[in-house]
Amino acid sequence: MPMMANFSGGPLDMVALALVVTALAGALERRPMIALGMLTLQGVLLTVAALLIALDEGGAHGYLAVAITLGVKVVAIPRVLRSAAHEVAATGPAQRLAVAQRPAQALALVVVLTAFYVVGPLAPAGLNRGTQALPASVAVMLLGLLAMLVQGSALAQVMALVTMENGLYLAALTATHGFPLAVELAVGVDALVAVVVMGLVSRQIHRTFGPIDTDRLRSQRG
Amino acid sequence: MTLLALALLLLAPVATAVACRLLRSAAQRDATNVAGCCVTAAAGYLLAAGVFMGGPVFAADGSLAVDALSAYMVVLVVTVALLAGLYSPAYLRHDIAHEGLQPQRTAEYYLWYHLFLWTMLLVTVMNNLGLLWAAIEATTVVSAMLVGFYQSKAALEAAWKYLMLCSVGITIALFGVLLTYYAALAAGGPVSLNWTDLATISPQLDPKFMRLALVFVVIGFGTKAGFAPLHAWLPDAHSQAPSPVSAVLSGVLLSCALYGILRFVAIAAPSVGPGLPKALLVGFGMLSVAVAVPFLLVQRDLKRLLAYSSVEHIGLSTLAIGIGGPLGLYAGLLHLMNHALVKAFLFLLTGNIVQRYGTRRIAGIQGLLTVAPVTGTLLLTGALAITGMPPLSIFVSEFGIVAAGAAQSMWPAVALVVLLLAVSFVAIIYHALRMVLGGEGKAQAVIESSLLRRLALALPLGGMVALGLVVPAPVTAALGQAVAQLLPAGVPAW
Amino acid sequence: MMVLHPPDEEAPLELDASIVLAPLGLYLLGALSGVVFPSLTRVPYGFALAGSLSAIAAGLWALANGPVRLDLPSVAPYAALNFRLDALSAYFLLIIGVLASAVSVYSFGYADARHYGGRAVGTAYCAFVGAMAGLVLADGVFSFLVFWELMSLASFVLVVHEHKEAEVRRAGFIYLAMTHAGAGFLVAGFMLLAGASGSLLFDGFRTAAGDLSPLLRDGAFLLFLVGFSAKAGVIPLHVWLPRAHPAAPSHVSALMSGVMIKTAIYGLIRVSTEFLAPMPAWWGWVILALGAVSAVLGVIYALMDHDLKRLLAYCSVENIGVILLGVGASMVLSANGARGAAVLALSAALFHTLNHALFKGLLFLGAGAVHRATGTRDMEKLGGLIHAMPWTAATFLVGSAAISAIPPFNGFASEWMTLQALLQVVAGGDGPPAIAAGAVATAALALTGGLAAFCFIKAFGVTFLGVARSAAAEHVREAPAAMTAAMAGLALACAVLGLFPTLAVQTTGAIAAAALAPTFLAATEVITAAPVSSYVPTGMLAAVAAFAVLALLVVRLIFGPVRERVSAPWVCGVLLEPRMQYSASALAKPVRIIFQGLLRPYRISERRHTHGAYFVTEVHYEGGLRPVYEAYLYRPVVSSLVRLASRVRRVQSGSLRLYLSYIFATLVVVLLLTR
Amino acid sequence: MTPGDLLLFALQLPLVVLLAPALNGAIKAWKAFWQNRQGPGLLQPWWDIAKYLARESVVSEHASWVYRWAPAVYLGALLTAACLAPTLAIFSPLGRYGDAIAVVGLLALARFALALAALDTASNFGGMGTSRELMFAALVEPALLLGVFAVAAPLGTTNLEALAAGTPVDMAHVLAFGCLFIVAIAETGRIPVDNPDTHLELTMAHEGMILEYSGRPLGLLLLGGHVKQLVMLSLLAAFFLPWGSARDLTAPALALGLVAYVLKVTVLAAALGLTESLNAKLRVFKVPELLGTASVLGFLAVVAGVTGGAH
Repeated sequence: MPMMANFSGGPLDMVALALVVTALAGALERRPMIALGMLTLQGVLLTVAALLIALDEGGAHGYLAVAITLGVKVVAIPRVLRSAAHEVAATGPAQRLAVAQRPAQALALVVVLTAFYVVGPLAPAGLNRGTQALPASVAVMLLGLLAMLVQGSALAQVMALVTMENGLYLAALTATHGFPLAVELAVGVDALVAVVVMGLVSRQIHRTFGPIDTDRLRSQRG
Repeated sequence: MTLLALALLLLAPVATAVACRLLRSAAQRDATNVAGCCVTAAAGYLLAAGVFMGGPVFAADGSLAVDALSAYMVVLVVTVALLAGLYSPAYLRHDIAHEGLQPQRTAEYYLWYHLFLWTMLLVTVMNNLGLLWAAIEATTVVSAMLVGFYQSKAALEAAWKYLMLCSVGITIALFGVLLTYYAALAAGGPVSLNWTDLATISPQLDPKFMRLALVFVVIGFGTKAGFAPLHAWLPDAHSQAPSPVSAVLSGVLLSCALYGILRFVAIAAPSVGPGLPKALLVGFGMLSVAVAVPFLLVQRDLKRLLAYSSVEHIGLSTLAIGIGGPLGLYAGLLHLMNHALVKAFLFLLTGNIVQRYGTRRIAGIQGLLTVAPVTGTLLLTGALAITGMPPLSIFVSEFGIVAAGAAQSMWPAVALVVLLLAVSFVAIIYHALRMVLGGEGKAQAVIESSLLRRLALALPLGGMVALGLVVPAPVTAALGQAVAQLLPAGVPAW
Repeated sequence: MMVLHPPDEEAPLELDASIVLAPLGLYLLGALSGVVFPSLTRVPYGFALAGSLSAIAAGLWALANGPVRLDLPSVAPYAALNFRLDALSAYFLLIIGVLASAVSVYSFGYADARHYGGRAVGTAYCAFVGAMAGLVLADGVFSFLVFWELMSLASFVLVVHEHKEAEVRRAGFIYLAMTHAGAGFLVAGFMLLAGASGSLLFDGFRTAAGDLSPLLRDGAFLLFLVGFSAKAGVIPLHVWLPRAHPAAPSHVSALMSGVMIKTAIYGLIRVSTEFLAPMPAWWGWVILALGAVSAVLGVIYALMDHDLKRLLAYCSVENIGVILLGVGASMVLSANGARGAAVLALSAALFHTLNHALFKGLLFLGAGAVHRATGTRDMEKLGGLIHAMPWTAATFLVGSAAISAIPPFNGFASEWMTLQALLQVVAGGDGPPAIAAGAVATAALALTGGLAAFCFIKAFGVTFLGVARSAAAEHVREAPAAMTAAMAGLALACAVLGLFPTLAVQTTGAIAAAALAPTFLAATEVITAAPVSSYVPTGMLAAVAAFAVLALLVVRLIFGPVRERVSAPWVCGVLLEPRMQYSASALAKPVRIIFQGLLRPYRISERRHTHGAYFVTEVHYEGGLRPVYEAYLYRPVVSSLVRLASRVRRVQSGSLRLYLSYIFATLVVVLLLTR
Repeated sequence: MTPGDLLLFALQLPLVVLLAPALNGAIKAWKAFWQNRQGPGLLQPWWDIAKYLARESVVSEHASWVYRWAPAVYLGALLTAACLAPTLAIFSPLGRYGDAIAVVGLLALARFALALAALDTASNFGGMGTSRELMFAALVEPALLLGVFAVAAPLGTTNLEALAAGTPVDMAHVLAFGCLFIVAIAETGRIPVDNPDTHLELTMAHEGMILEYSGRPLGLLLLGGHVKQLVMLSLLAAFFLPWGSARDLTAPALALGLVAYVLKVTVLAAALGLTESLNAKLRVFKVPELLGTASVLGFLAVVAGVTGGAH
């Protein structure tokens, strides 16, 4: 079986790096509409990555993956979150981050650099398309985790979670042969359902508690 | 026949869920729920019987695989779901009558309840590790709706934390799945991610990947299984969910996540050697038991008490599986069943108590033995059962766990576990006696005594007594098969 | 790797072995009958009586015919109920059977519908006795632990029977907590043996006994010692005992004090002589020290208490101490090679175990009769009961004399043997420290004897003699025939064993010889090993009786018949008021003053004045002892545990961010650790 | 019983019954001598007892059979003890039926009976006396047994004949004698522990117990008390002054034994009388210190005895 190690990593690597940039921009964004835009952009980038791979590999599997990515990441998830984002944007000032903006940005950079520094050399040659895809996906995942930690509002946390998943999605896409289609589909549908449910709950929280930092929900202790 | 049962097992919950959502009359929904639970359970038992007698079953092109371990889990899931399903109608009726629950919301409840059941069954029968992962993620999403069912502030808060923490955990696990996939690619095997396929090439998997994969999966699924210190969502979710849902969450959902870990361990162990899985499982097991104890000792909320006890017991099972050997695996798996029955019993009983007293505060529940002699006796029995007193079932499995530790000369672990069990006994009994004994208690409401509700309590009670007296030969045989699947080749089962 | 024992299908069920099942089955039936027919309050006791009689039969049979074993079908592949009835088991089974027979008869009168008639009592009673019988028969770790816990559980249910009183609830909780903590130590000890021997059965332990490393044996011994001490009520692990025994109904107290705490002695002997042999001398010294402390402090606390049942409970602590003195002496002696004397010592301990079961059972039954008749256990409200309750009084007197080691009753016989054993410890002591330790143990036993006599003179004298101190004790009726019959039977047994101690000592000697010195085939050989010290109770009794009668006759012959006039007693010329009598606390006061450093007595007296300083209208007085162990041992441990738990609880602060960081931190830490 | 035992029995029983009151008279005489005054005659205790035995007895209306039977049990137990203790020979008529510990047990039996009888009357003096007497008794017990063990442990037996046949010429015996002499003072209720001659409420112990008794039972109790005193002195004599005691049942040996025995108990009585004269009665709560001293002496004696025996 011909290994795909010599697949020209150029365009895919570009896409991966662009994904990191969007994640970096979205992770610490306090304005919900802009954050949502960044999230949609991530979806588009993932679709592009899937398309690149499909073009390269040929076969129905790749195009189906493109369709799934497009449907879930670009259309469905942003759509589900849009109304919630509007609602949040309409009520009062945005939640502050748990850490001040500048240190948070510095932290985010450190996270990205660490991911590239640690995972880059480990990137499994021959199992992965593009040299930067795996470090990039780890970086995006860690950025999502960071966002989860520093963001206060429920909606932002949902988006952080989606960012995390996007990172992993990239890694799955770029794996040689791709993930089995059923798995990709299930992961995609799962993500969608999760976002639907989380969107529901986050709106409930927004309605019940107002614009609140979810860290302040501390009625259940001990 | 077995395949038919499998198909029915996966269809019946969905059908019930949809039917309950569509039906207009509350009484019809109740009946449909009970019927659905019974059919699902029957299908589950049939499937299990087929597997135990006829060997593993594959379906849908090998993407569904049911071996003895899966079948065992199926039995646990359908049993606890059946009990909670039988209990639910009367429970909800009480909430409608006394707590202002809108009658049409039971449609929602049953919808999510049966979907929840369905996702758990998917976890147990999925062959593909990716799909297994997706099923576990799905259980979170679906059950979050049940956790937040009451829509109170506290319930929303609990549901939110549940969703967030478990989603983060499960995302971490997905990374582990990915790494496993890489390892499978590197080994050049057929890259289906089916554990049945991976098992054949597991010794060739690159240990470098598998070590990382195992860590990510154990921590990721461990969040869902309630390993300390990843368990923070658990007491909130268990205490805020309706009591029948708590029973399912505690009784089997945690075990399903542990099942996922087991599947990974079975694949990773031949590659990375027994040391790492053992260290991880024993470590998280001990830590879970240890962390739960202080919360048992100082606790004000009855349902949180039970929730922390679940952390403790899932920790015990994990510890036993980590200790390994035929005895450890057997006892650990047996403990899953014993805990499922006893904890389901306790949560359902707590449903009675909470509805009767209108509070979950332990201090607010007094003189149960005087107010309601039967409930009081049952609570005391349950408390003694969950703390491992003979002749009730948990004693048998806890004895096995400790003996397994001794057999491997893991003295510090044995000593620590015995100490922690003793302290948790004292803690739980202290709280139980405060509620049960005394004569000055006063109940707020009378609860409807329905036959199904009583049946849902009587069945696990009978189960825990019977299993304490003798583990039936079929169960031992089934567990033997399951153990054999988990044991590395060459180690005799007994 | 542990060898697991799947059910052995080849071994046929021996006919002989079913004898083990008879008592257990009858007790089980009794327990079930209590559940199924709650209105027939006496039926469980009928089953219990039948079970106990069959236990006696089984015990006697096994003593005559040698050991039998029985394995029931397994519970799980690694767990089964294994029984073995050997001489030691049979002896304890006999003790259980004898006392439980008497108590069951007693219960026909005691547990009627008005008193303790509930469903729980009869059921738990049968389960309790059955668990004790099963325990001494158990031949594997699983069986042992099952019956051990069942025994605790059933007795707990009985202890909290009157749970509407806060004190009873507290007693129940402390009892269950302590006994379970003790069980934890036993589990640890057994697991240590299991790991080392590769078996969960006692047979495996026996086989492996010689191969264990000394360190492991020492560790296991200490674990077992703590575990069994908690059950036996050895100071300072005794705090549950004086609470739980009075709280339980009296027929249960009799069994708890009479036999339940002895199961710990059984366990200690079984484990240390069979599984952990050879025993180093220091084990014996440790046990001697524990025994001496328990004996002396136990009896001092007993003397201080005025609750009749609590007094008896504390006295059980004392007697456990006396038994342990024998056990400890036997270990010291056998380690020193004085096997004959070691056999004597262990034989003394076993004999005292039986004796204590008889007289403590008797005394608790008597206390139950008093409580039932008067409604109080407070001795300060009793007095003069001997006139209305002659049978209860007479039997209680026998019990008091026996427990005070007054010849010719059985208590003296076993104490005599224990002293002989201690004499051998002193005589064989190598070096002044050992001699001094032996002398201290002797002094402790002697002091205990003196104080025990004081204690029971107080108990009997204040309760039964003199005049009633309150209305409750004035109009009382003798207990029903079933109760008095049971008490009379036990009193008779105390007298018979006192007069013919060889009846028991032959058996205890053989058991002790088998356990300690298999080469000593006959007990007689043992006795001739030392210069003969003799005590012939029949001769003593004959002499005392003959001299007493002779004196009376001679005096009558010389000075004519007795002339007697009844009159009020002399109390300095005023009429006697019941309150003038010496109270129980006044009687014990000298001892309280001597030991006040330990007992920490307190006294709050308050005078209320209404018309100036010289007109006292009311005096409020309250006195008692400060609980030393609670204050300096238990409370610090418990409170620091709770403090620690409260501190740990802060990790669950409710903060989502914190929780997320737990996950993150765990991931990082585990990744670092597994690199 | 062998004929030899019977012969000894026939000698010893009358001897102790007759000698015991006389010995009390002797102590009083010694006391009078030390105090330089004229005391009552040697036989005065005899006349006192006879007087009581002849008189009517007044019984408390609250008393039960315990009160009525106690004097007989008391006397019976002490007479038995007296027949166990070696007197004029190193062996005794009942020697094969009991040892030193049995003697201790019989003393306990006597005390037990008397204490209960004292509580039976409902009189508060009975309680007071019982309380004090039993406290003393409890503290005496360790000293008594340690004293006995000091003599017995080197021999490995508590057989009285073996103990009486020893050669008491070492440090252990000196210490043990000190111990048992204090014990004897306490057991016989003498100054400085108790005062046998007073009925003052604040000080009496033994006298408080028998205060309610009168007439014949009192006579029996008095006789019993004297016998107990003799038993204690006989034991002291047997353990520490074995010289002259008969070692077989021949007439000359017995005659010599008798003389030696009377001499020995008289000397011991003189010591008791001297102690009584030289000391004041201790406060009740100083007595434990004295008895503690006895225990310490006994303890040292045991250690000295066994280590000495080993050399």
